[in-house]
Amino acid sequence: MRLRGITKRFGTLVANDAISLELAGGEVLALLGENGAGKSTLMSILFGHYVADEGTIEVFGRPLAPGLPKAALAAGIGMVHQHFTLADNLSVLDNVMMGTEALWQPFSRRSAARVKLLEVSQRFGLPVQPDARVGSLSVGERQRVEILKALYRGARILILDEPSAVLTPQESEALFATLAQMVAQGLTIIFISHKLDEVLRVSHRVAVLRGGRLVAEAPTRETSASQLALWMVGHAVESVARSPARQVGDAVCVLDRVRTEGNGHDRLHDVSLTLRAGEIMAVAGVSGNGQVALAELLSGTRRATAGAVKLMGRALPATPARLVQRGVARIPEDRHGVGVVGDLAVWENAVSERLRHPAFSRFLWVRRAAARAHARRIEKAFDVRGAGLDTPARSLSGGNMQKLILGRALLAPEGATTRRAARLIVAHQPTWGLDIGAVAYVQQQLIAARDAGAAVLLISDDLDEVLALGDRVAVMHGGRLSEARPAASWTREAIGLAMAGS
Amino acid sequence: MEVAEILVNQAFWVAVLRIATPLVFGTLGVLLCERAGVLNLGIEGIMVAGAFAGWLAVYAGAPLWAGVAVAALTGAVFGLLHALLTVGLALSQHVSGLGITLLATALSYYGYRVSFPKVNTPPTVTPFGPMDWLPIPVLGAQTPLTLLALLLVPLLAYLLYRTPLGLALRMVGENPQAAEGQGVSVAAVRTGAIVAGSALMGVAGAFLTLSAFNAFFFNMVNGRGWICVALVVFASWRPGKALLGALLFAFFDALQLRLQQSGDALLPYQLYLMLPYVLSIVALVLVARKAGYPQALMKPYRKGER
Amino acid sequence: QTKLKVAAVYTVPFEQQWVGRIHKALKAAEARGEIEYKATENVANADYERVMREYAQAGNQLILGEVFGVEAAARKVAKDFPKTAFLMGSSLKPQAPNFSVFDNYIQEPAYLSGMVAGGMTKTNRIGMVGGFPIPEVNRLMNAFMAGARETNPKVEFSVSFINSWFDPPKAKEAAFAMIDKGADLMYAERFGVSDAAKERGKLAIGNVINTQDKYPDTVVASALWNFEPSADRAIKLVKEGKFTAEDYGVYSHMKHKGSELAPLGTFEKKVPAEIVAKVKAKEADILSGKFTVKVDDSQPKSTAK
Amino acid sequence: MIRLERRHRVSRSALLLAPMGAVGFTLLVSALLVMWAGAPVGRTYALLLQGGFGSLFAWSETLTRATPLILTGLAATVAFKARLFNIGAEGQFYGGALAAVAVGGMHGGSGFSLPTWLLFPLMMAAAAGVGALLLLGPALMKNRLGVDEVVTTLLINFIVLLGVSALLDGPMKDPSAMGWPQSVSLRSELELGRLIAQTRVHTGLLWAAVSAVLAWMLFKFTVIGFDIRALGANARAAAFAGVPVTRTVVLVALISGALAGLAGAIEVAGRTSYVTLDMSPGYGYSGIVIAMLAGLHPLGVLAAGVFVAGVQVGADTMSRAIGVPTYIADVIVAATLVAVLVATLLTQYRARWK
Ligand SMILES: Nc1ncnc2c1ncn2[C@@H]1O[C@H](COP(=O)(O)OP(=O)(O)OP(=O)(O)O)[C@@H](O)[C@H]1O
Ligand SMILES: Nc1ncnc2c1ncn2[C@@H]1O[C@H](COP(=O)(O)OP(=O)(O)OP(=O)(O)O)[C@@H](O)[C@H]1O
Ligand SMILES: [Mg+2]
Ligand SMILES: [Mg+2]
Repeated sequence: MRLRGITKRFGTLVANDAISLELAGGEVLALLGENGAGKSTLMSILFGHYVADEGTIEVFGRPLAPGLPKAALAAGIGMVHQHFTLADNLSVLDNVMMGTEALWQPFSRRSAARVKLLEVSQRFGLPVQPDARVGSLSVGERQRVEILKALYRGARILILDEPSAVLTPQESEALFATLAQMVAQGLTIIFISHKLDEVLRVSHRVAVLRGGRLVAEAPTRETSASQLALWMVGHAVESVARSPARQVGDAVCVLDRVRTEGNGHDRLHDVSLTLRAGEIMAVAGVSGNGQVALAELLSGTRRATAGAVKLMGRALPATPARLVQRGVARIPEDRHGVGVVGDLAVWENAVSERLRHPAFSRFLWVRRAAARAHARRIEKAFDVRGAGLDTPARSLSGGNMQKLILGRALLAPEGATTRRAARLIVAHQPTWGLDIGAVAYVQQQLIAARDAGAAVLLISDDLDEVLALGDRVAVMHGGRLSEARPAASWTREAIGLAMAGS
Repeated sequence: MEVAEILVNQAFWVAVLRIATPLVFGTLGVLLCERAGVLNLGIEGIMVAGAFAGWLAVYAGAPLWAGVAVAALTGAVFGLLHALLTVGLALSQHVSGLGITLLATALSYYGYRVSFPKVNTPPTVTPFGPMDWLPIPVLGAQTPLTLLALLLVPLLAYLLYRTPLGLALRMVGENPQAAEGQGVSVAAVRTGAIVAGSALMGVAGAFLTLSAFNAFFFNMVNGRGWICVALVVFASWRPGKALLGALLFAFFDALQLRLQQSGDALLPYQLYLMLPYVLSIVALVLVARKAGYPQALMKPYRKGER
Repeated sequence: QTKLKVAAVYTVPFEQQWVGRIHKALKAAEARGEIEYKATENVANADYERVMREYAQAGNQLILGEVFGVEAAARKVAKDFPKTAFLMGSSLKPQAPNFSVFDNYIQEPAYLSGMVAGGMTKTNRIGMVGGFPIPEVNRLMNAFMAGARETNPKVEFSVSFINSWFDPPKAKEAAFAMIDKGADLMYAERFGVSDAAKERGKLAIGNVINTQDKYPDTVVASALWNFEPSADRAIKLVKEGKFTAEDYGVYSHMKHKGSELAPLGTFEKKVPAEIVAKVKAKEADILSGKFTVKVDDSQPKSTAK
Repeated sequence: MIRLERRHRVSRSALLLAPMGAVGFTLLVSALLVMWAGAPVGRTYALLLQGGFGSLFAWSETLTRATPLILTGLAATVAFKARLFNIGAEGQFYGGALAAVAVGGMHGGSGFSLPTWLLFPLMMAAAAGVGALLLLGPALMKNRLGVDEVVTTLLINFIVLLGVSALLDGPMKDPSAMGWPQSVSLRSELELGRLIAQTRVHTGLLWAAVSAVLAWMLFKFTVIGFDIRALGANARAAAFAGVPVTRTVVLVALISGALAGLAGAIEVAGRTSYVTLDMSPGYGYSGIVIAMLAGLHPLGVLAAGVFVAGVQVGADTMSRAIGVPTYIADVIVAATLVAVLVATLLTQYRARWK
């Protein structure tokens, strides 16, 4: 496959700038780059979701018609999107079969398709239940379905956009084994990731994008993590050094045998937990084991059905607004869907949590000047870049959006008493999908907040992060929380086993 | 008891099925559109247009079935317009729908008046007759269009659940990105679904002028289209339940007509007329929790935008 | 001699029976070359006053219409255009100097048609389907019922309303419901009722218009409204400059040929002679003033179980 | 296939030209219809403009028509902003009209005998209250039980209209109307004054304008307005940020329903002085159209309301002047609506054919 001079502009923004790239059969190419470097855009062009403004694509020597996923599929390209594209209400088989038969065929060969699906899933070691409703699957299972969708169609070139971002170490391991198997069977793989160690382990060749431009391309053997990082960011990055908690204070938040209602994967069973001032408590686990319930409980968007939650000695307030008032800073997992209201302006999002604070409104009348000034302070203090105060928050890149959310949660309004500074920080996957520069920034902020005396609950699927930041670590599985132990007493293997439930 | 007396009367059930027929067509039409992710509030107007065009064709000498085809075609044309606006241009589905209702209604009335400026009583045609040859009790008293409506239910269910096209249709209503990613053109499938659904709405209208009655009147659709929009939700977007819902509504309508005429009816007659609407809402409340909305309903899909 | 400029403002389409009769009378005058006639149909309540003013401003000398529901506004327009003659369907009194009123006072033939109906029903059960229970409908229904009782004291009535002027399929369903319960003669206030009767081989009585040509074996008799006497009188008076505010109600009476029982036509032979004789006698009494049909505008109620 | 791409800068001239082009396009299409009826096409447009905006009388009629349209347009705007799809403004309109009469008209025998200064606000409040209550049910059913509000509000329109019909036949019937189903009249002191003598424009227009400005201020300057916009744009994110979801939904329902109810009361107090079954030519439904034409901007609703009213009045007058069936007016209004929406869309997006 050969890309020549691909350029794509979104208005004034050049997302891809004359990118040329070649791909040999049977290799794994890793595509690296910061958030917004243009990786997804490039792949979307390849797959026909976008039409490039300039440039051509050739697959197996033949030009690929632009803008037609159908043509890409026919040419043997399969794509697993960063955000899954599955229909929750349909079955696994439906999702996989969709589009594989001629639309006007008067019947559907479902049993044949089921046989084929099971056969493919066996060949690549990706077990699925064809009749399960996709909405009832865990994230890892969904990804399996996504990959199977491509394999089922006999894809020769598979594009994986950040496939490991949502997986456990074990699942990632399994994924990489699958990838190896695919390569062995002659498939070509393009693989997008922020995780340098993965890239180094799995790929044959690396291509690095920065600001829409292809800045480097090299066989993986000849590079190193630091080299790749340098290419990605354009300057050296220091990784966050582990700094142990200085001074652990009183319990800020105590959960006592808490249960929540929820559907299957997403509920708490008798969770007990103590969060102390000046300490980061990290919760590891495979996504879908109750972390969402825990995060939502402490964010005020879900109620406990049994047990007690105490915040600074008093019962946990029931609404997000009152939680914020009592000094809880919350960073949600899904920044686009929950963290910000994309259609509203950046400044409005910056004060959305505290709009009823007297600093920002009087008698329900918004004090625009004060609110905007605060937003500007967040912008400065947290280095939110890329959009003015009045642009819709939607237009922020992921990293900048996260910084905005962080700033909103952590920066107390001017003139507020210290009582209002964050006492408890609930951070759910705060670095998910961010590039290493942004990851480091977010992590530093969490550590700084801890050192300033906040209790931090960090819920993350990323084991490295858990081990790097957590003073104490607990593992969630099946809605239950293991005992919290000091980070030093855990090994990676032990955590991995606990995550798997044994 | 009086109600019991009504229920054992075969003629009552004949009426139920007859009243239900246009609702079945209309509800299936809405169902097709909504399964593909597009609300079609144009139904009220499309039914008017179908009623007019189908009748006009027969009046001009076409055979009855050709009239039905013309009604379907008319519905399809307005469906195409709705598709152009909501799928092609991703306009608000509410407004486009209401706009089409207004446009289709006004065009039909205008067309009628230009064609028949002088009439005092609307001219009539010979409508479909009952299927006397059919030795099935209640069904035999209906016209072939009712049979068609009943046959459409399993047909549509088969289409939706057993064919590639049906799968694609459901998929674009659930997750258009996924459909696009599998090489299915969301725009084409949605357009097709809207056009086909609107054609059914056209036939629903034609039933009024070619079967239930034999002439075209202003305002004769009288809100039946809106009922269909409600019935689809009640039916949780399933063809079988759509039939059930239509029958249930017709049941209450036929029942109120019978209760109203009785001498000991103490209540104002309007309360009887309300009965089907009130019970529809009650039914909705009862089924709402289980209703499986097509996830992408009313969400315009613009290719390549996030 | 110049033609008189006449305009009409109708709240419903020309097909509505009521409006249809007015329209027909004015069309006839136009055909005779007496007037120049313009009309707007289906005028919304909110637009009614504007349309009246537009017509008045455009120099129409006589304006007709029906101002039920817009009385106050219409009367204001009449005040603002004192030189224009207004003849409006209304339940209220005329307003000097230029606002005359009319209504469909055709209870007399309705009564007579009821007498025929009473003689024709075998089951002694008559079904009546109406649009809305407005006075214009109620008074005819009540007269009809009184007439039927005269020839058949045992007769019972089912009454229902469909809350719409134009939903023949629904009217038909309502009629079917009555036939199912044993009615064998339908009072066809709305389109659709005669169709139901025809399909089931039952009988029907027409109202306001004559539809026997369409249902030769179904429609026994009809109470016809003739608007010509009213229209012609108004036209004449305006032409002569003598138009004043008066109540045209009487010009819908049989005496003025404003209404009539339509010829029995295809049922000439089928209606029992004894009934025909009774009807003839009653008709004579009405014309001679010996008998007056009571005007009862209250909503008719079912009497049948 | 058409592809839309977001334009990055919207030029002012495009904003102006596009709707004009759309209107032109509509008229071209309508011309074919006019020709079909055998009328001279040439005069059609001049007459339309003249009928809607060409004289003091035309303006007065347009503004009279616009008054309820602006209010129902605002009702739709407020609700749609919060993604509460209120299709029930028609029913709320009648509910409000009826409530106004119940308070301000039924005083003859049994009702309220209060001084005007007290009765007038009471009348308006009752109308707003009834409208609000009519939407509260569907909003709560949506919020609590997940019942689709499009459907419930639509169905409630039928129920309300039948209810109004029953009341006009029964307890609220005006005995002096000789049996015609219309309500008793408002006390004459409660009627709104004329803005221009000898015309129908009444002070309700000011109510509508003030409501639009208030709605605009609500959205732009208040916490509630923020809550509503956030809720409409992304309900989950809004809830996370602490927007009181149920309370906001309830508030939106109350405001939207109240505006529609007020429209009914103002139409009664300003134009008819009593309720009839046919007093609204679909004001409730037109409100949705107007809200969308205005891009859900409260001040835009003012302009859109006047525009739609003008086209309705003008097209109606035109149809009479050139003698084509009056239904042409609705055709033109519908076609204009569609064309204008397409045009404004195209100012923000560029259509590419491929
Ligand atoms: N449809 C679009 N409209 C406008 N801008 C877009 C669009 N899609 C992407 N962009 C912008 O183009 C740039 C490249 O985006 P892209 O999604 O390709 O980045 P990425 O490298 O995949 O980042 P990430 O690691 O966050 O997934 C970003 O600045 C993004 O905001
Ligand atoms: N459709 C499927 N196809 C293949 N394997 C499946 C499917 N559904 C579930 N599984 C597997 O069955 C096992 C149990 O699944 P289940 O969903 O109950 O647990 P889970 O996904 O680990 O989530 P949780 O424990 O949080 O409820 C898992 O190993 C899962 O991967
Ligand atoms: Mg990406
Ligand atoms: Mg799971």
